[in-house]
Amino acid sequence: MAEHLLEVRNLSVEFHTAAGVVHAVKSISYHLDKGETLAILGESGSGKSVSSSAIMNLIDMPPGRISSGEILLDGRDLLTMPAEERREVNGRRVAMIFQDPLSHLNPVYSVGWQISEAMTTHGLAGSKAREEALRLLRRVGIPEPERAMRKYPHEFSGGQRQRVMIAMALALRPDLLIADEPTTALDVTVQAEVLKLLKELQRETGMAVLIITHDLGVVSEIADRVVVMEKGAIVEAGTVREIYKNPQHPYTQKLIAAAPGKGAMHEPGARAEPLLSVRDVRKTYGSFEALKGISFDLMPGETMAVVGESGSGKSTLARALLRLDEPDSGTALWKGRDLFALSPAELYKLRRDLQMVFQDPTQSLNPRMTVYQLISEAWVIHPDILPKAKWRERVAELLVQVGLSAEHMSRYPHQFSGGQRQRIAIARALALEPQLIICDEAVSALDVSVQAQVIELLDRLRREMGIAFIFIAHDLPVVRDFADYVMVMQQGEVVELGTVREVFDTPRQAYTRALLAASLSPDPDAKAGHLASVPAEAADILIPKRSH
Amino acid sequence: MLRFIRQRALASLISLIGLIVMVFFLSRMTGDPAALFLPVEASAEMKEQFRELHGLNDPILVQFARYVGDVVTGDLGESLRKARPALDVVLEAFTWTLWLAVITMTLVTGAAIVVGSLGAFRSGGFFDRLSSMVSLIGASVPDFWLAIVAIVIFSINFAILPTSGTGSVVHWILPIAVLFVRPFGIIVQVVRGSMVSALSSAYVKTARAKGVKSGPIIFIHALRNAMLPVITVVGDQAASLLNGAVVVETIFGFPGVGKLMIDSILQRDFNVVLAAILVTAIAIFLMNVLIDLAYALLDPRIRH
Amino acid sequence: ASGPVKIVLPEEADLLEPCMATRSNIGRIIMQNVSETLTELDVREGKGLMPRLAESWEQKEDGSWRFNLRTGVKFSDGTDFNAKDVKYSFDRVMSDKNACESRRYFGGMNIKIDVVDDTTVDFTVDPVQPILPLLLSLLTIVPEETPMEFVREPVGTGPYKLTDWTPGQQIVLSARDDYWGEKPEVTEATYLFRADPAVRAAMVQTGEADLSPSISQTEATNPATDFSYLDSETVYLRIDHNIEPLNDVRIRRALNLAIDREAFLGTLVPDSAVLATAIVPPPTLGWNPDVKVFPYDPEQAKKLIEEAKADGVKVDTPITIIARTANFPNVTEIMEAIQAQLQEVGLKVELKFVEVAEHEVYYSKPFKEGRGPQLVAAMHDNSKGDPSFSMFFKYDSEGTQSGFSDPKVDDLIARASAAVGDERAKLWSEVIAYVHDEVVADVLLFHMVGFSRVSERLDFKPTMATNSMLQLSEIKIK
Amino acid sequence: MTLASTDNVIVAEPSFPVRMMRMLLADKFALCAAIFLLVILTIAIIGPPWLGDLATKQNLRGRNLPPFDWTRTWVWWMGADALGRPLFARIIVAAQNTLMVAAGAVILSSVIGTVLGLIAGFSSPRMSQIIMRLADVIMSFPSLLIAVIVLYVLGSSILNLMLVLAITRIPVYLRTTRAEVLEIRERMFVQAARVMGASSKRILFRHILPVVLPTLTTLATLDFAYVMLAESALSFLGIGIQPPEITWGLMISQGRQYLTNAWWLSFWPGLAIILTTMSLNLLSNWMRIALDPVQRWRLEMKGGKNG
Ligand SMILES: Nc1ncnc2c1ncn2[C@@H]1O[C@H](COP(=O)(O)OP(=O)(O)OP(=O)(O)O)[C@@H](O)[C@H]1O
Ligand SMILES: Nc1ncnc2c1ncn2[C@@H]1O[C@H](COP(=O)(O)OP(=O)(O)OP(=O)(O)O)[C@@H](O)[C@H]1O
Ligand SMILES: [Mg+2]
Ligand SMILES: [Mg+2]
Repeated sequence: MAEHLLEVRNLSVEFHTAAGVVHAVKSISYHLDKGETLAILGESGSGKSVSSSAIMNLIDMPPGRISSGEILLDGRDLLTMPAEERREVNGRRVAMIFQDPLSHLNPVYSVGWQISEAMTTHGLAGSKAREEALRLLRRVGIPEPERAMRKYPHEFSGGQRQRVMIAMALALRPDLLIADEPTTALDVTVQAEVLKLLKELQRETGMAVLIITHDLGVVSEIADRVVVMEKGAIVEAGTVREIYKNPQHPYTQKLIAAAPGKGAMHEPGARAEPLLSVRDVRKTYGSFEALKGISFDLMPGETMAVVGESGSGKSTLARALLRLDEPDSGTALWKGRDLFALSPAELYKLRRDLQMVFQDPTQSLNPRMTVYQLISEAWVIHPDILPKAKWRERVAELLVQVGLSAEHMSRYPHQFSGGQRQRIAIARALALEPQLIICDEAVSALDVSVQAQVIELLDRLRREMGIAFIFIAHDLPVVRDFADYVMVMQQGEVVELGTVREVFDTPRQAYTRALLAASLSPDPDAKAGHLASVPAEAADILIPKRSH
Repeated sequence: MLRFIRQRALASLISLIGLIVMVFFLSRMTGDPAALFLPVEASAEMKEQFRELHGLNDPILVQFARYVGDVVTGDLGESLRKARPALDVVLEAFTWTLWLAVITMTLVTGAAIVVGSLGAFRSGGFFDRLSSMVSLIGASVPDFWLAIVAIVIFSINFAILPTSGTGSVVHWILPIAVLFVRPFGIIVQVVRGSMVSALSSAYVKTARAKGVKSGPIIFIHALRNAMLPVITVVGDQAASLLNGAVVVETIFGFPGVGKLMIDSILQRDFNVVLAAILVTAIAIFLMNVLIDLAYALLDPRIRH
Repeated sequence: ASGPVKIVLPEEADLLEPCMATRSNIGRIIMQNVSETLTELDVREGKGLMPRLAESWEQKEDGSWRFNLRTGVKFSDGTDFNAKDVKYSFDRVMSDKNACESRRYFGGMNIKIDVVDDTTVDFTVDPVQPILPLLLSLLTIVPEETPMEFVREPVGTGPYKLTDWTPGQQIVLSARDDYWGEKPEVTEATYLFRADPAVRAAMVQTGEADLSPSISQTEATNPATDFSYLDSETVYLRIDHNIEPLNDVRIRRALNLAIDREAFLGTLVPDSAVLATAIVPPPTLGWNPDVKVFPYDPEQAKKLIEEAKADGVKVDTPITIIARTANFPNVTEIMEAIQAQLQEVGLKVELKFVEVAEHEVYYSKPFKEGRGPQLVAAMHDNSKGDPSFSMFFKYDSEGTQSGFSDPKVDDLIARASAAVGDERAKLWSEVIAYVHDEVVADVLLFHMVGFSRVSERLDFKPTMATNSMLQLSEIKIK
Repeated sequence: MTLASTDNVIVAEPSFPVRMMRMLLADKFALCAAIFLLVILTIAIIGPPWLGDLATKQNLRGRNLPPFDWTRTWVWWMGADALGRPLFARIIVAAQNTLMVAAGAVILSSVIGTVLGLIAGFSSPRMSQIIMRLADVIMSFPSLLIAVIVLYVLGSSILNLMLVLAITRIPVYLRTTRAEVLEIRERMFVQAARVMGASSKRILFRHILPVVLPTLTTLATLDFAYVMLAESALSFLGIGIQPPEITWGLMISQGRQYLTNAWWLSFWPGLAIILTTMSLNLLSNWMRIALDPVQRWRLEMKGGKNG
């Protein structure tokens, strides 16, 4: 009775860990029809990835185990299918694109080869496969596809890599495409491009799309129906409009309510003595100018958001301010002293005041340290902050502050989901009681409800403790809610700098306007014509990312 | 690329000079060749005259200056013992060693990759346990012991292989087999370890999602990524073979450079020792360049 | 029958230089095969000194020697052999342009050579040298055209010539058609080199070689192919008499009494080895049958040590045995056993193994200042039939390896060296007895035996000379 | 306001030693290896005073006694050597020297090599160049040749042997460590530590070293075998440890000539080397997993089932 293309019934997945069995997915059921797009929405760690990995047969067993359920594709259970037949399904009938295209592309083979392989694996002749790969690359909008065929993944920008992944997934025109957070790593303009492409392709081939995300904007942009997951279980299902307009489950309600970009904008007060005064900072890598003279002021307790496309120099600026990279020229006066001229000993003292939360929480936490060790390391390095006897207590406090619990202390980073890890990283930054925290895409990996709470946490810290923030982000609604000032960067230059209201309400530059237009609204009613209005020049800016 | 090789060559030249200086002085601290060349009953005058004949009476720095002068003009001196140019002696022996090393390492690498990869694919399985057991034992067996046992079994008991020598292809079988064992044991372990992590990487997931079969996943997707550490170890093992498989050469009567080097230092035939070190060091340098090329060939990220 | 043979040797010759033929790795290949000498010592049938390139010789009134040379002899390069070649060969050995090893046999003598005519040559030696004909069995004859420097391709008058030398692999000698003497059965000899004794033994067993002059005792198990032979090597501990407590004869005697020599025979040392009472093996001139081996008497040894101790000799000083690694088979085990036996009687004994070059430093003069009491384990080879090749070096005050100085010994050695005939034998016997019984110069242990494996298709019995030469003409093919 | 935790109930983790014990019990092979090594270690400590006399007492008439003669006391069960000394006792006595040389050389070379590698990977390019050239020199210097030369110059003793073997192995650790450091120091968590103001020392030893350590441990256990064999090869060439000192390597090389008629002379010490290396290897593989938080579940899962 193959009435649905895909039907998941009572699927349960568990993992065996030190602390016992983790029930990652608890008896979930949903279905998906031809040509339909289903979004699985849910906060970080709710089991979205695990459930879709089960469909692709990608769960590592052990430690994982599918403890119950069936996954029917056209009525046939994928879980009980013979191995050879099962393998034939992957790629041909069901294909997948992953969140992080760099690590999911094989670094040592050309992309042309990798796309062709999807076809040759399923019996296509080599030369035909290459022709087809070329066509696909052209189709997904990779410039100079002939040359691109011979290039390697590290030679592409993030957006381009994601397009390569998509081309690869679409190679055999699958009936079902699973996209696991396909745009989380991308900046808004590229995200808009990728989603647009997905929709077009879906229209062309009539495939069903299962998209996993925690971004309400993405959901409203692309999905027909939504499944909401929480703690491994499905708590609500329905059409996008139903869910958005009339959420039933308290969790869904909270999620919708947490969608950013709705609150009042900050109105910064009068500016007095700046905490940090940056003038004409320049940085070049070889002949490439990453920063072309950046200047701005930051007052205590103020938030400066830095937005701009990928590769525009945002992270480079952050690294220079923290002296992780030495800038070529310019000054950065911190309470009147030039950061770039400090000796190592002076810098050490200053480290307490100037902290950073990194873009990628997985990479920024030492995998061999427990949460307790990670957070308390701050006090090992700066022993005068807190006597050792109080560490445990304070770590617990910090964990609660960032929305984790004290028992998490003895766990290791890999035992947390991405969002949880970022909260640990924030707790670690807070441990030093700094005056300025630079957040480099610190909330991009978080789902909306957590994101809202983290933002609120940061906001509270700013109000209560007077911490200033440099807030690098590509999610404009978040910036709108949190920032006092917004700095828009493009190709190493500041193209626009002003208060939130100025930048959001009366953008002066075309580039800023393009950015704002590409930003997705969670409201399904607001989406009409959205993507169509993205200016062509903004969508096509695809600057190659730094190689590995 | 050329620039890179030139840089490497320069750096290696520095190492080489350091090596020569060190060996020159160290070896001369080990004793007087006259005492060894001449019988114990030889008179003091005879020894004196022998030293005079070979310039061993000059202050050591003078000897060194003369040596350096000769080396610069391409003359590595005469063998004290053999009355022929040291370089000829060494090159003759080195050719044998080179062949032995190349053939052995080719076989070892091929076999170790297959065994290690299969072990990694079903890590913890029966084949994995068996192969790591065998390779571990292989890595812990003394080679001279193995060599003699092999001769007893294959040459004496079964009489299917010659005991020793270099006459024909069959003569190479036992030495290669004995030399094979230890590097194989080590490289299998490295391949396995490297493959285990490569197989758990994200791009392997992608390949599985594409429906790629196990064979290509192991040998096409994971292996090439896992090869970098393997190549390093292969290089190390090859270097130690190029430096001479002394024990195996001794037992099988293989006229290689390892035995030559040890014999020469035992006889204080300094020129031969120095020439041998020079030749093997250059060979190892060239091999390292090859290894770097292999890196670049395998991993496009290194090419830039 | 006739045919080729393959011979496997422990080490390759570095060069095939005739004047180095007294070194065993070279001599085994070319001595009397390629390069011949004027005279030749027969050890196989005990016939003494035999003519080779010299047909006869006589000592003249003034003590000088006249040699009458064989005629019709050609070198392998086609030139004729005559008296000038003899003179040239000698001059070459004595030249300072090379480091010919055989020069050492002519040390301390002034030799003048006169070429009387093509077939007659006179040797005038100062002081008079009674054993000159024997010494000339060590002088290889090369043609006049040979350069002074070392050569790698020997030219000689022998029954064979070098036809192939692939360094590291093989050396081939082929029989000459124009040899002056009897044509040998072996038409061609291929020499192979293997360091490992087990491999050498295996090669003869599998037919890869026909003859291995030295294999290890443990391999020599097949009576049909394996032969032992007294190999003229004598193992002993050289005592350094200069350092207390070894300067006391009671202690030296105790050392000798403490060692159970018999126990080694058939265990660590081959059964057929002979307990030594002299530094030279039995067939040597003047070997003294009346000298008796020290009995194994640990009680007596202890008593002697007690006595010495009572006289204030520092018997507790640790004595070091210095031995050379791989000097002879089982050297480590034998030395360990000796160490244990000496400790048994209450001496403190340490054991130190050193490699050739370092061993030489301990063995030969000048000895190191500030050394402790030492016993140097060494092996001495004399297959030349006369003790003069040993006695001076080992026992004379001036001898390079002598551990003591005794005027009586010096005098006896000087007289014996100058004497001839029975007088000579008597004097050597006297030296041997005095050194052994009165001086207790050293701890003599064994005259060693070697083992060889000979393929059953050959008829060949190794002799005492096999260590230093291997005459292909002595090998018969069944 | 606190955030909703998405986590399942967390069980308190047991203390470190208890956890290690449990993980050890979970891996039967590693457990056997650990027990074996413990026995060897005990033997190495008490062996020489306990059986020293028995192991050196010769009996030339009982030489090469075959093994498995159950009628005699246990020290004779492995047979006797060429001087009639009980092999079992000798193996036990030799354990001390063997382990001392092997462990000494491995520890020395790994510590020096790792430290130099850390410095080379983390300090200025010039320093790094100097260290790497030094490593090249040692590397292209045939190790047996260094051994021969150094042993001549210094004389052959246990300590010198240890030193020589250590010198020849330094480059291996140096290169491995440096390569890894170069990679790891670019990782985000290292940057994060720098932002916190961590000193280079702390970064090297607290953040980088633990990541390199498993690789080095594996290397070191393989080297353990290498060193024992190299020592044995030196004995074969006549320049290693000299009697009356004994090591397993020396025993093998002494027994070599009796291979055809008394195999047990070199078999037992060979077996001892193999078993020791294998145990070390099994244990290091186990440790690699046990100390890696990401991999640990493999052991804990089994432990859970058993316990
Ligand atoms: N290998 C594993 N071992 C233990 N627990 C695991 C493992 N993989 C996943 N989990 C647990 O399963 C749960 C669901 O994980 P999943 O990756 O599906 O989350 P997600 O919804 O995709 O989150 P995110 O948005 O952060 O990617 C999490 O609580 C996680 O801790
Ligand atoms: N170490 C480096 N060597 C060479 N180029 C670099 C290096 N680091 C950064 N770049 C280049 O500098 C530019 C700015 O990089 P940066 O990481 O600051 O971008 P970003 O604005 O943070 O982008 P994203 O949003 O993707 O994080 C990019 O083009 C990048 O390729
Ligand atoms: Mg996920
Ligand atoms: Mg960035």
